[in-house]
Amino acid sequence: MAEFSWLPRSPLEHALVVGACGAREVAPGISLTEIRNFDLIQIMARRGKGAELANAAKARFGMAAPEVPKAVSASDVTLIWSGPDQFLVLSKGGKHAMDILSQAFSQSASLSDQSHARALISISGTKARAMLAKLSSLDLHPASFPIGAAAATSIDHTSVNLWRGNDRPDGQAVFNLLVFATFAESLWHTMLDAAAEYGVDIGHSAEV
Amino acid sequence: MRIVCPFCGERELGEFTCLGDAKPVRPAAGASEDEVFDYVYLRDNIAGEMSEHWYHGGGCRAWLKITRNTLTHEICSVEPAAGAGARQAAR
Amino acid sequence: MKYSIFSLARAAFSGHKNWQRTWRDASPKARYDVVIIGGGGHGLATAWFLASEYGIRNVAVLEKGWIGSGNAGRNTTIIRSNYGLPGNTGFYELSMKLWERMEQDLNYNTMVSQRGVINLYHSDAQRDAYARRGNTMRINGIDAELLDLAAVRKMMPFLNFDNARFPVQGGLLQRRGGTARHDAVVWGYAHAASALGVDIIQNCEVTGFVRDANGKVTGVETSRGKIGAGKVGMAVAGSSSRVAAMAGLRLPIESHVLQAFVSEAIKPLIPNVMTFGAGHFYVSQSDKGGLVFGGDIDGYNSYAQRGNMPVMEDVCEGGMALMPMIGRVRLLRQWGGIMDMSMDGSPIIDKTPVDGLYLNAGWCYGGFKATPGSGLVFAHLLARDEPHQEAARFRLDRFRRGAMIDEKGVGAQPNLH
Amino acid sequence: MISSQPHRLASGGLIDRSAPLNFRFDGKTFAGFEGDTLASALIANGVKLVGRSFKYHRPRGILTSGSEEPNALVELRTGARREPNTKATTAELYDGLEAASQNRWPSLRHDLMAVNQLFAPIFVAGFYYKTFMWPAKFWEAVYEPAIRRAAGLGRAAGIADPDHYDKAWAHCDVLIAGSGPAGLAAALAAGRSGARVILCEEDFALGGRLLADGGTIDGMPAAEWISRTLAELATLPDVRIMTRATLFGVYDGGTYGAIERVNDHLPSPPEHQVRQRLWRIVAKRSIVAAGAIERPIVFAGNDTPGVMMASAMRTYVARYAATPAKRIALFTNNEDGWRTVETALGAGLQIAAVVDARPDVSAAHRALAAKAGFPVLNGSVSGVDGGKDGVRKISVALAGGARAEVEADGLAVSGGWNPAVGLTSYHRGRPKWQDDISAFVPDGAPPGMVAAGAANGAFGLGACLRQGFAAGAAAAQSAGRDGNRGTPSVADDEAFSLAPLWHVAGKGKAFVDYQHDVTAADIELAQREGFESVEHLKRYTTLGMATDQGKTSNVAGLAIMAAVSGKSIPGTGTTIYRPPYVPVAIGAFAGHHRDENFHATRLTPSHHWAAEQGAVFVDTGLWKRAQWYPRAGEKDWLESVTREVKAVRGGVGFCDVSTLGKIDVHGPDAGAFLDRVYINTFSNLAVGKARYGLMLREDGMVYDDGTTSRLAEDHYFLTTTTAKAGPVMQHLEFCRQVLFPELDVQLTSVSDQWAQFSIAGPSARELLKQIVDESEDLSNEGFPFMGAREVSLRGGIKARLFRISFSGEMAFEISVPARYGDALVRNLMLAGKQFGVTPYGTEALGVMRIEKGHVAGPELNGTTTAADLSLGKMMSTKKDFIGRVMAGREALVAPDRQVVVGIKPTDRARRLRSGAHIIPKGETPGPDNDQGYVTSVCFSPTLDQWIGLALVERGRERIGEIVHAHDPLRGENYDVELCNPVFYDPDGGRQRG
Repeated sequence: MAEFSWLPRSPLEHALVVGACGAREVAPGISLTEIRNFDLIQIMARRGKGAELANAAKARFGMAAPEVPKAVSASDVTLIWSGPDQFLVLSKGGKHAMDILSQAFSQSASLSDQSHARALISISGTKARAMLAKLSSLDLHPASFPIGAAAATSIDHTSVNLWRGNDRPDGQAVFNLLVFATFAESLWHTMLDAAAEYGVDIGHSAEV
Repeated sequence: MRIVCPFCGERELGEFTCLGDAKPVRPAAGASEDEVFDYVYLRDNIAGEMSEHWYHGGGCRAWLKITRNTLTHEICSVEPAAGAGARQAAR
Repeated sequence: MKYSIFSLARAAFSGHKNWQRTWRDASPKARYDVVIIGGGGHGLATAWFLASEYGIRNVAVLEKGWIGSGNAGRNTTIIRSNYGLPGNTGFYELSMKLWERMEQDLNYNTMVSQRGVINLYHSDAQRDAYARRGNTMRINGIDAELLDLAAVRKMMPFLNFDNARFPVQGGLLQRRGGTARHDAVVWGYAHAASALGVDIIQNCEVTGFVRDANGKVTGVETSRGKIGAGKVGMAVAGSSSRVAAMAGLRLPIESHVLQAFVSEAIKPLIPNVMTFGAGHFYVSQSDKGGLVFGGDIDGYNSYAQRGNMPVMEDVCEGGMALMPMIGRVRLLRQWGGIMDMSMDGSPIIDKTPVDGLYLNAGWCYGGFKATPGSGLVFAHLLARDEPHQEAARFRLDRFRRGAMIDEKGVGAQPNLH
Repeated sequence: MISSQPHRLASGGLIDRSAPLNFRFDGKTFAGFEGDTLASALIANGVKLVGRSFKYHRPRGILTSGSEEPNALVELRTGARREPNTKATTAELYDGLEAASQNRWPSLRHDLMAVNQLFAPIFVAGFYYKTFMWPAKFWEAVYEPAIRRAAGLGRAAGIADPDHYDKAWAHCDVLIAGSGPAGLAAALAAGRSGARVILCEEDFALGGRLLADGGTIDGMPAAEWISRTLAELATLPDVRIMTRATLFGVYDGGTYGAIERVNDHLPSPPEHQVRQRLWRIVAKRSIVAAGAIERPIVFAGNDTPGVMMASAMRTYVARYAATPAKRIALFTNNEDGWRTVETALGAGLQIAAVVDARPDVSAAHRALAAKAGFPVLNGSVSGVDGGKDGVRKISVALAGGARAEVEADGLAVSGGWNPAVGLTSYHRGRPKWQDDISAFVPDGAPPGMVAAGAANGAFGLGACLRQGFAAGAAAAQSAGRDGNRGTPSVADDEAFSLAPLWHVAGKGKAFVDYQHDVTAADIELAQREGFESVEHLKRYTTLGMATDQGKTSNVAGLAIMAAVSGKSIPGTGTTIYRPPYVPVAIGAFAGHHRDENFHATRLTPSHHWAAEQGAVFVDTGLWKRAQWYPRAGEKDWLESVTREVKAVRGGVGFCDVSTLGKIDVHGPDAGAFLDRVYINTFSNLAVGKARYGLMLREDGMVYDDGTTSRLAEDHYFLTTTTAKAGPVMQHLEFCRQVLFPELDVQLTSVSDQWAQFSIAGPSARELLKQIVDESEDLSNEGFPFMGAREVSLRGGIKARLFRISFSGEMAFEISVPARYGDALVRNLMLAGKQFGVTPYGTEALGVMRIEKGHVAGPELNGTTTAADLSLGKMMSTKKDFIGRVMAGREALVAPDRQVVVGIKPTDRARRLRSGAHIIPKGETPGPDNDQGYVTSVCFSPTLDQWIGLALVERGRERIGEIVHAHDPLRGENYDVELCNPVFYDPDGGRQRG
C-alpha cells in the first residue's frame, strides 16, 4: 500500500516568489502577503431566520455578525459581511471549521465551506491605495473605507471580498483580499503589474 | 452609470448585469401558451422611466429592481428583489 | 443632372454654381398611395424600390429630423451576407447582390467596397460553428472560405499571433463582403427616389395614426399636418416600439445602444473588415483613413444615443488584444445608435394586425447591410400585400409559433443577441 | 548648441534656458529648451512650414498653441513608438525628440501630392459621390486604393506598441477641468471648504491663459498669484492636481474619463512605468473651467503659413519667448486681439498694421498705434500673399471700399472666442447662442456639472475668478463640505467688444476647416445641393470631422451656412458634440488588458502538475485545461488521444473536471426549487444519490445540463457545464430571489472549493480502493451506479465520491478540497501505477462522450429542444418548470425538426469534420434539401474509425439511411450512414457493472 502525502498546496504557491519585485531604486511602496491555510465558512440565513442567525452568531463568536458591509474581529475569528443576511467566518486551526459551525447554526442558516475556494492576500504600504486604484473601482479614501469596512466587489471582472483590517504598527492601512482560488494566480500577476512601479515586498504567512 | 445597491452602497456599472423589463410577471403554473408568450416575448420598451431587473453579480449577488429612465439613464429607485436576503422574506 | 466625371468637369467651369438639390425639398401633399415613416436608408430604399420596381410613385417618406439621422448615419458601414440560418442567409445575399449594382442603379457613388470580411476563430468549437455557417453560405450560392492559421497570417501579418491570450486559429472569409459609405447610401436613395417623384419630407414627425371606423390605418398625423395614405409602412428601427405603440401594438423588441468609434485618419493599415472571435471588437478602415470599429451593445434598454465607458474600454481591449499595433492610434469620436433588438436577433418585415400598417423592424446589428434588400422586400410587401420570397420567414408571428431565427442561440433576451 | 534659435527672444518666457534640448524635425537637428513644446521650439528656430493638408496637400504652418491645432500634425518618435497625427502644439519637447512631417511625398517642401491642388476645381465637397462609378469593377481595383493612399494623415507604426498603459479609478467631491483663473479659484474655494478635489489640466504647466496673458490678481502679478495659489492648494490634503491630464468625457452617474500622459514628455517610459494612464473619475460635482478657443476668420489665403491665431501668437512670444514673426499684422474683430499687439510691442517686435473690422477702435488703442507707429485700418483682410515660406503681404478691404496692402511676415487673427462647450454637451445637450460674445455657451449640462469662466462665456479675468470661486464653493457645499472658504480673489474685467465677422468674401480659397480643406465655397455648394442641416453639412463636406474635432472650424462653418441659407446662427444649430474632447490612444483604453492579460486566466487545481507532465493546454472560456498529455515518440495529437482513450477503456484513467460549475443548494425547499428549474424531478431523489438534470430557458430551448446529487435532506450539490457555470448561477439566483422568493433555499458557488476528477475505466474501482479508507464499501451494492456520498481517504482527508460516468465506463468523480487537488493527482499516479493509470485530457474526454452519444456544447447550442437531443421524455408532465409552456409551441414540436443522430462514414477510412451539412443522397445540394449538419466528430479508437453526431431533419426515423456529408468549404463530399448516436455499450452495462 502506497504512502500518501496530503500536502495542501496554495493556489499561489507557483506564482508567489518571496522577496523584492518591481522598482528597486525606491523603498518598497507595496507589501503583499499571502495568508495560507485558513478556514473560511460562508453562512447564509435561512428564510425568515435573520434574527435567529444573529443570536446564534452572537452566542458562538461573542460578537454580533455584521449586517452591513463591515468586518469585525475577535481574537480568533473575523466575520466578514458578504451579502444580505450572509457573512464569512475566517479563522485558523479548525476552531471555527465547518463541522463545528454546522452544529451551531443548524437551525438558522445554510453553511458552505469556502476554505479552499479562496486565496487570501494582505496588501499594505505607502502606495497601497495608489495600486488598488488601478484594480478596484471602490473609493478607498480613509473617510470612505475606514478600518473595518468591507465590500463584496470585483477586480478584473473577478469577484472578491475586500476589507480593511487594523493598521500596521507604522500606521499604514492594511487591505485584505479574498479571491477565488482558480483566479488567484492570474490576479496575482495583475497585482504585481499594478504594483511594480512602486516596488513590492512579497511574502507569505500562516497567520490570519 | 453608478447604481446604489441597497446592500453594498454605490457601485460601478461593471459590477451589475441587466436582465431587462421587470414589469412582466411570470404566469402561474397552468397559464396558457398565449399568456406565457406575452411574458416571454412582448415588451413595452418604454422611452422614459422603466422598471428593470439587475443582478449585482460582481458584488453581493442580490437581484435588484431598478427604476431607470431610458432617455437619460437616470436611476430613480433601487430596491432588492423579494427574495434577496432572508429578512425580506421574514416579513 | 446625371452625375459623372464629365458633369463634374463641366460644373467646375461654372464654379459649381449649377448643381441642383440632391433631392427635392418636398412639402406634404394631402394624400399618398404609400406613406413611409422613417427617412433612413431602409425607408428611402423602400420608396425607391416602390417607384422603380413596382411602379408606385405617389409615395412620401416622412422624416422626423434630417434624412439619415438615425442608424443609417451611425453604423460601422459593414456589408456582408455571411449568415447561417434559413431566412437570414437568402435575404442578406439578396441584399448583397443589390449592393453590387447600387451605384449604377442610383447614379450615386456609395463607395461599395468589396474588400472582404473575415470572422476570426480562436478555438475548434468556433471553427466548427463557422464551418457550419460557411457551408450554409456555399449551399446558398454565397462565397465563403475557411482560412487556416497560415492563410490568416499571410493576409493579416499584423495580428497578435505570438503572445495572445486567445490565439487566432483561422477565419471565415467572405471576399464579397466589405463596406459602403453610409451617408451616401441615404443620399443616393433620396436622390434617385426623388427623381422618380417620391416626396422626401424632412422635419416631419409622425404623432399618430389616422384610423377609419374599421380600425384601418388611412393616414398619419404629423407635425406638419394630417397626411392621408393608402398604406403606411414603418421603417423606424430604434423607435419601432414607440411608433407601433401609437397604433396600440406591442412588439417583441427592445431598444438598446450600440456604440461605434472612429480613430484619427491614418495611412492605409487594415485592408479588410475583421471581427475578433475572442472579444467584442470588429474593425475596418474608412477610405478617409479612420479606423471604424465597434463591439457589443451597452446591455440595457436605452434611447439615449450615447454610450458608456465600460463598453468603450471593452472594445478597445479587444482591439489591442487582436492587434497591439493600434495602441498609439488615437480614438477620435465615440457615438451611439439605438438598435431595435428583437427577441431572436433577426428582423421583422410583415403586415401588422392593424389593417393598412406594415412593419419593417427588429434589425439588431444587421440594419445597414440589409438596406437595399430591406427596401426591396418591404416595397414588395407594400405593393403586393404578400411577403417577398426572401423575407418569408421574417414574420411577426414566428415567435408565437416558435419559429425563431436565432443565430446566436441565446433565446428571448435581446441584450445577448 | 546646434543652432542659435534665431527666433528666440533674449529673455523672458517660462522656458528653462539652463536646460537646453536637442531635437530633430524631418531629419534636421534643432535646439530648444525645457518648457518648450515642439511647436514653440520650431518657431524659435524659424520653421514655418510644418505640415500638409488632407486633400489639397497645401503647405501649412502652426495655427494655434493648444489641442485645437488643425495643421501642425507630425509623426512623433520612430519605429514601434511612432505616433501619427501628434499635435506639435501640445507635444512637450524632450532631449532627442524626433518628429517628421506627414502626408507628403517625397518631402514637406516638395510634396508631389500637391498636384491635387490643380484638380481643386473638381475636388470640391462631395465630388466623389458623383464619379468613380464606371466601370463598376474599378472601385476596388483602381479608384479606392488611390484614394486611400492619398487620404489618411500620418502613418501608424504598424507593429505592436511596446509601451504599457494602465487604468485607474479616482473619487472626489469636486472635479475641475482646467487650471486657468476660474479653475484655480474653484479649486481654492472647494479645497478650503474641505472637499475632496481633483483638478485636471491638460498642459504641463498650471495657469491656463494666465501663463501667456498675465494680468493682475489681488494686486499681484498673475504668475505670483498662481504660485501662491498652488502653494496653498498643496497644503490641502484632499486636493489633487493632475497635470498632463485631459478630461475627455462625461458618462452616466458622475463618471468622467481623463487621460494622463504620464511619460509622454520623456523619450520612453522608465522601467515599470506606463506611458499613459486612463482615469475613471467618480465625482459628486464637476466644474468645467476649460476656457475658450479663439476662432479664425475665413478669408482667402488664411491657411498660409505665418497666419496664426492672435492668442497663439502672443502665447509663443510671452510664454515661450519665441517669435513667429518679426513684423506682425493683426486682423481682429474684437478687443481681445489687441492684446497680441501689446505683447508683441513689449517683446520689441514690430506691428505692421492692425486691421480691425470694428468701426470704433478705442482711443487708447489709437494712441498706442500712434505711439508705436502702425496704422489702424478699419476693414478686413481679403487676401494673403505668401507661400510655404510664410506671409509676405496682406491685402485689406477697407470699410469704405478702398483696398490697402500691408507688408508683414506674420498675420495674427482673432475672430472672437468660442467657449469650450464639449464637456457640457456630451449628453446630447445643445449649447445656446449668446449675442454679446457671438458664441455658443453651455445651456445646462449633465447632472452635477457646471461651467465657469471663459468656458461659460465669461471672458473677463475678474469674472473668471468670481465664477470659478462661486462654482467651487457651491459644488463643495452640495457635496456636504462647509469649511471656511475665505474670500475670492479679485481682478479687473477687461473690456470685451466684438463685431461678428465670419467670412471675408474674396478671390482664392478661404478655409473653414484647415485640416480637411473645407472652404467657404464648399459650404455654399453643400447648401445649394440641399445639405443644409448642419449634420448633413458636416457629413457632406467633412467639416469638423478632422483630428481637431472642428474646434477652430465648426462655428464659422455653420455661421457661413446660416448666412447662405438666410437663417440665424442659433436657428441653424450645432452638430452633436461627441467625446472624447481630445483624441485618446486606443492603448490607454485597453490599459493592462492586452496580450496574455487580455482576460483573466483560471487554473485548475492540477494545472501545475499537468504542466510538469508536459500537457498541452486548451483555452475553455477563461480556463486553461489539459487537452492531452503527449508522450515521447507520439507523432501527433491523435496518437496521444487514442492512447489515452484506450487506456481508459482498457484500464483506468483520470481527468481534471474541476472546471464544472458547482453549486451548493441548501434549505428545506431545495428539492422543490430544483423541480422548478429542471425539467425532471429532484425532490424525490434519495439522499446519497445523483441524477442527470436538464434545464430549459423560459423560451423552451435547452439551457444546460449536469449531474445533481442529494447529499442531505436539505442539501443538494448541483453541477453545470464549464461554459455555463456563471450564467446558470445567475439564472438560479434569479429564480430564487425574483421568481420563487417564497421558497426557503440558499445557493452558494463552490466551484473553487472542490478539486474534482473523473476516474474512469474497468479498473476505476480498484484504483479508488487504494485511495479511500479501507472502511469504505465501493462494491456495486455498497456504492451503486449514481451513488453519491462523502468518503474518507487514506490519510484522513474527506472527499465526496459520485458514481457517475461521462465515458460510458465504470467511473467515479471524486472531489477533494481544492488545496488537496495537487496531492490527489500525485497520489492517484502513485496508487495507479500498478493499473497503468493514465491522465487524460479534454480531447479524450470528448472522444468518449461522442462514442457514448452524450450531447455537449455543440449540440446544446441554444436552438435545440430536449426532444431534439432525445431527452424529451425527461420532461415531467406533473409539474411546472422553467420553459415548459413555450417548449410546446408548434414549431418546437414539429415532426420535421433536426434531431441528434449518430453518423459514420460508409468508407471506414474517411475522416469526418464538424460543420459539414447533411444532404439526401443523390441530390444536388441547395437551400431546400439542406437537412442538417455535423455537430461533433472524433476518431473512435474503440471502433477504429471516425464517428460523429449530427442534427438531422427527422433523423431518428432515418437510422440506417445513407446520406451525403457535404462540405464545400473544405472541398469534401462523402457518404455517411445515419445511426444510433450511442456507439459504445448501448445498454450501459459497463458503467453500471
